[in-house]
Amino acid sequence: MTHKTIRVGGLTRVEGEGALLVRARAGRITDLQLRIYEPPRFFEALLRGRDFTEPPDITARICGICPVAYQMSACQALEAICGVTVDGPLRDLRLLLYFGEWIESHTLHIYLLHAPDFLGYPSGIAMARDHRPVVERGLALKKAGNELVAAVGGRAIHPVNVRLGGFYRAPTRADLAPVAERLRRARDLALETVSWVAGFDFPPVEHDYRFLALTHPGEYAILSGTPAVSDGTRFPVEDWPAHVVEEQVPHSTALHARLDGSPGYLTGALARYALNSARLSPLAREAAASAGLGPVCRNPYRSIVVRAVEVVHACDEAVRIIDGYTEPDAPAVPVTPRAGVGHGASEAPRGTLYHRYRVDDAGRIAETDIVPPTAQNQARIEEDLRALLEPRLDLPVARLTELSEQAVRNHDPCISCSAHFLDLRLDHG
Amino acid sequence: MDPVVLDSLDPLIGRLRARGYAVVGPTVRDGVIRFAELGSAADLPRGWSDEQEPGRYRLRQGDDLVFGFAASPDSAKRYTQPPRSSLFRWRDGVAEETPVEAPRVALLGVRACDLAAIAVQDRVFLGGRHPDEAYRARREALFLVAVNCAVPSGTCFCASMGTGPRATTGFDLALTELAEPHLFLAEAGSERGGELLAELPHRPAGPADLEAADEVSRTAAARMGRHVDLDGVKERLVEQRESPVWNEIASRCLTCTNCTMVCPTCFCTTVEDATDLAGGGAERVERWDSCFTLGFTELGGAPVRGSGAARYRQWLTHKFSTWVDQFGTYGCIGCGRCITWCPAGIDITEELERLR
Amino acid sequence: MIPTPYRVRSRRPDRADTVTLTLEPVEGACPPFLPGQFTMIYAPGVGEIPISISGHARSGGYLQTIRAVGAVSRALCGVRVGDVVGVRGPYGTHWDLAATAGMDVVVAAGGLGLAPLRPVIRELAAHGARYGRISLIAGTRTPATLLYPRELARWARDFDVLVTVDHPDRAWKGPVGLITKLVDRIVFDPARTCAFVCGPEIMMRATAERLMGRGVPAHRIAVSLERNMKCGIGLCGHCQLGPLFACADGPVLGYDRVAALMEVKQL
Amino acid sequence: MKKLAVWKFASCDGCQLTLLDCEDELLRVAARVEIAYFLEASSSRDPGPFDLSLVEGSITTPEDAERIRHVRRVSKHLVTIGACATAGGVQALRDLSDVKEFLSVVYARPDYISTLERSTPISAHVPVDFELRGCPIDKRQLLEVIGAFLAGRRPVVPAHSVCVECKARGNTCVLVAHGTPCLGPVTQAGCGALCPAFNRGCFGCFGPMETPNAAALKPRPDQKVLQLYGSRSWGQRDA
Ligand SMILES: Cc1cc2nc3c(=O)[nH]c(=O)nc-3n(C[C@H](O)[C@H](O)[C@H](O)COP(=O)(O)OP(=O)(O)OC[C@H]3O[C@@H](n4cnc5c(N)ncnc54)[C@H](O)[C@@H]3O)c2cc1C
Ligand code: SF4
Ligand code: SF4
Ligand code: SF4
Repeated sequence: MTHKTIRVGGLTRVEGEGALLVRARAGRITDLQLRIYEPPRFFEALLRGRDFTEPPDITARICGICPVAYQMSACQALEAICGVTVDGPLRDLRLLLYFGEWIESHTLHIYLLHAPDFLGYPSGIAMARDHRPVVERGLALKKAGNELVAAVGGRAIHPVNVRLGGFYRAPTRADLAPVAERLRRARDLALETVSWVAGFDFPPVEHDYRFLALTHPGEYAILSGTPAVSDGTRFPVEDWPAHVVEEQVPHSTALHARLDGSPGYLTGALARYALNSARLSPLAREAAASAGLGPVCRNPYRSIVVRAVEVVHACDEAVRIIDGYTEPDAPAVPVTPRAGVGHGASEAPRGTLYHRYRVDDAGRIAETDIVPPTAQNQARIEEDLRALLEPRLDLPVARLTELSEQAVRNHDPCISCSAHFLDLRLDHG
Repeated sequence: MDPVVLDSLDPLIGRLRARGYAVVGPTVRDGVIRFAELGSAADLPRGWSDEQEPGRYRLRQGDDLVFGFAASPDSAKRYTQPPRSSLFRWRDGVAEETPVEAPRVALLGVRACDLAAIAVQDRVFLGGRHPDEAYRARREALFLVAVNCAVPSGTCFCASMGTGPRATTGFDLALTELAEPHLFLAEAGSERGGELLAELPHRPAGPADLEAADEVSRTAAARMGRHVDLDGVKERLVEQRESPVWNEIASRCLTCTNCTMVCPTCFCTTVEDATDLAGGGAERVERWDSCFTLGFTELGGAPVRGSGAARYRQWLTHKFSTWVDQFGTYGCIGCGRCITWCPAGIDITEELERLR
Repeated sequence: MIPTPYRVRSRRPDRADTVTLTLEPVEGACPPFLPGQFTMIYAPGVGEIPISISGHARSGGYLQTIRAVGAVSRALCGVRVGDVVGVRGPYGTHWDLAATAGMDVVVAAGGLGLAPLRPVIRELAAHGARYGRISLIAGTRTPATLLYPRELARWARDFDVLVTVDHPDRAWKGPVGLITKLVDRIVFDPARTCAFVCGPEIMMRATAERLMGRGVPAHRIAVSLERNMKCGIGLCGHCQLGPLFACADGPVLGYDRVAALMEVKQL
Repeated sequence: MKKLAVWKFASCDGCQLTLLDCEDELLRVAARVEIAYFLEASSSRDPGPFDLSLVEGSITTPEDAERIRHVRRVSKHLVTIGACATAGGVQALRDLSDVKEFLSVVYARPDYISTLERSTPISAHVPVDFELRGCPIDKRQLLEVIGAFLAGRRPVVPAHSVCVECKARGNTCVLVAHGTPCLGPVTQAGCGALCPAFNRGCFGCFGPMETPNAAALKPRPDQKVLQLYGSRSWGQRDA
């Protein structure tokens, strides 16, 4: 068979809508496109002219799975312009909120989207028919994450409590105490999750990934940090535009990013782990070790284990923060607008999320630039696919399709996030 | 038992708690005096006062009084008729009554107007052919410690409704806070109130104490922020059913229901039927509703009172006219809550004046 | 306010969208009712609505005629024999037949208004001698929506029965148009006549006004108020019409008490 | 077993995620309803027909305009979930020109009103059986709507103001007590008066309530109101 076309109309068990098109001829892949066909929503255009206090609420709407990531990157970029730092208990609250999102998002991916690949089910719900206690454990863990987001942010999706400088209302110790109780239980569930996923059967694949993630001297970077690359490069977030350049590719409504001139780098769980595993909480480090993870993991299939370890870390750190929480004097530090450009980056569950704003002295937004993780990973995911498919082109198309979807899912792409940044109209001609 | 003088409220709170009551009274929260459970007298908002005007409430530093403020958005209604309560569950052809939640609550700091409101609700829920037993249970679980108003607000008009500022009936205990020296004159209004009082450290009230308490109420009555002329109001509102004033009010009214929600006598509810998607049973829940919502009067797919004017007319006319036909009393006790907590600042006393 | 479980003993489709159910308590007997009273019927998990009692079944159960117009009525129309529904009541005021003895009686029904009037008509048919001249007038949208056609034919043997429709079909030979026209065609002595009127609000008003035009005093015209009800016992506030609660003061009321109220728009 | 489908158009995924966020109910719901088509959660692609379709997102491309017609054809009941599907969403601050009172409350920028001209709600394309509001939708309301459609009753989703829930919840009114602009009085309930509970004014993510009188809520010129949701009908509805 010389010609072969693999077409996946709508990728399943990923967030947002994407498709895959692979063309092969004579044993060689001639064309491989991870197509993000989700329509653009023009957020960057939409923000132009709006008040500088609004991006946390507006950009949250880019993604229902990781709204907190958007809120945090936006806040930090804008606070940088205004010369405001948020620390102490307010920073702790931000971390809590973020950990909640990590627990929720990772657990969703682990149990409902990714694990069914390893156990051979079309969905987590179908998997529950044979593995009910396992799926129930996943749901309980996910719920603990959502409860944490809701306790700090008001609700699990698009939290309402975030503002520049902090929060509208700071939760009391009494508000958080019951959440800590549940998180302690969740931490046990997270540990069980690590040993569960560690037992999956992983294809022995290793890729020589170039990783990008935030790093932080005192913590496993999530809320803030310095972008670092596995080749040793490290640059302040203000220099992001000099290092990461987005370009348009014809087959996608998302932009592809190049890092220092070349495409195909990876951000997300594997990258964070590779660059920061030493900063995981001791319990998470232990869990990683017992799951057989070394300091770096280059097997994309095993990203499920890394995510599980990150959930342990999130639960563990959240408990520690709540136990030491003191109520802040005020729910937010005052923020007054001034003209300038600000950069902010944080680690969304799927990878580094960068925001840049230019604001005039009346506090109006003149320019916005948002680089979401999946746009950065898209080229690299395509490379993974190429490596996976080319040696196997004689397999039946159905099997190839299945394999491709799995390979995409390894990276937990969030297509809703990636699709919304194009300032161009689609040509549907 | 004759009136006595108390130095501190802690023994009172302690005794009530010992009898199994959750003591609920005024505290400061979110810049407003709100009812919340009290641990001790230290939780009371000593030194705080309020400014109230149509659509505006601000807390401010006041005299060194524990009760130096007027009505708060909370009233006894939350306890006599909670915002939501389950009525029954239904499963496989069997109705199972939801046990009534009637926690023992001592409300400390209710005002004369609040007591009048409870009396109005008693008529509504217990006075008819089909008394509401859940209301009765919750009502009977309340222990009422009234406080006579010293500092009425800009939206108060209980004096003209004849319901305050001094509590005369309907309480277990009534306190009057005296400033110099700082004391509480306490009177019992029920047998159990008297028994409790006897257990507290106290001394008998002297004529000077009694006179000081009278003076508190006299001054309060004179400082009422608002006034309603009740003369002929019942008939007048009926005559004014077609008045253009209703339309004018409707142009300002948000039909947001805040007035009815904060009103201590407004009793309208609706029910919600829910099926348990996961389990299969059904439940019926009663919740606060309001004559300002469209669903409230839906008939054949359309609301009977479709216009804001008709809904405002229903509310005001009910309060001051048809309520009298139905229950032999006004539906308003002059607490001013609906005026303060209306986001549009609509003032019923002013509207009544315009509807002359 | 807890419904009592009642079993559906029989279900008779009347018209395309209307059924008559016979309901009996799962345990015990039906409480007595007076013509014109209603019960609150609960379709489990769907909702509870006021439905008039349209008669006594021989077994002692309530007959209740329901038209499917919305979720709850549709659910109730769709029950099967043997199903259990919830019932509260009977509630409300009744058509006062006792005060009518010896007088001429006019019964006027619009649409489904025939259901609450049926116990009255049955009584009139059974004991016609106790009353003076009896007339039944009814209006309905089309011949196909006319309730109880066979009973109407039977009643027509005992007294005057006139039916008008808004939209006739080819077979229809009777009157067409508003029921008020029928008021002019029946014979009664206004000075000693009682009228029972039930139907949509405009129909009741128009009929009552026409009867008054012919000399029947307002207080001897009884109408039945229909309003949204949730509790049925005067506690929830929904069914107010000015000073009245339709559930507790009504539904059956003298026209003298409601005439002025019905004139006010959106009251 | 009745079949449920979940569809996505231009949106953030948050509303369909709400279904997966029903952690306590998900498996029991799945035991009573077959979740037959739900790309985000399952690889099985049932072609339908479906008893109930939940549709997320707005229509922004000709392909999607075609696809929603297909969805309608294979669905007995079609319920839109969320602000995007119901009103065009954040990406659709459009149609504001004909609701002048509302414009006075919001400060929308004309430049992007025209940018987003093409984001239209589902109901602009096909008949919709029920529109569930919210950005995102509320979990309890979602379960209520699914339950109601499967039980054949009217969903208990009141159209009155947020203030009703705000008072029931026992919040302090931020508008009256703090002078914070709050769209609660003109916004439909459903969220449980979340923002006021967190000391902030409502910014209207459930869209207009049944009879919004936005003119009566004009904030002072110096007050900022975050207004994310334009809508077809934020003007005074005639009753
Ligand atoms: C005292 C009294 C006696 C009565 N006796 C009888 C009787 O004997 N027989 C009888 O059949 N009826 C009787 N009724 C009327 C009956 O109570 C109503 O038909 C019933 O309440 C309708 O309830 P439902 O849930 O079926 O309809 P609802 O869902 O409440 O809807 C009623 C109407 O609204 C429309 N509607 C439904 N959903 C919506 C929506 N989402 N938005 C807008 N409109 C909608 C429906 O099409 C219908 O026209 C009586 C009423 C009263 C007050
Ligand atoms: S109508 Fe207003 S003043 Fe009167 S009792 Fe109710 S809230 Fe108080
Ligand atoms: S805070 Fe807003 S929603 Fe709540 S009562 Fe006040 S105006 Fe209404
Ligand atoms: S209060 Fe308003 S903005 Fe906040 S969640 Fe509710 S509807 Fe949305």
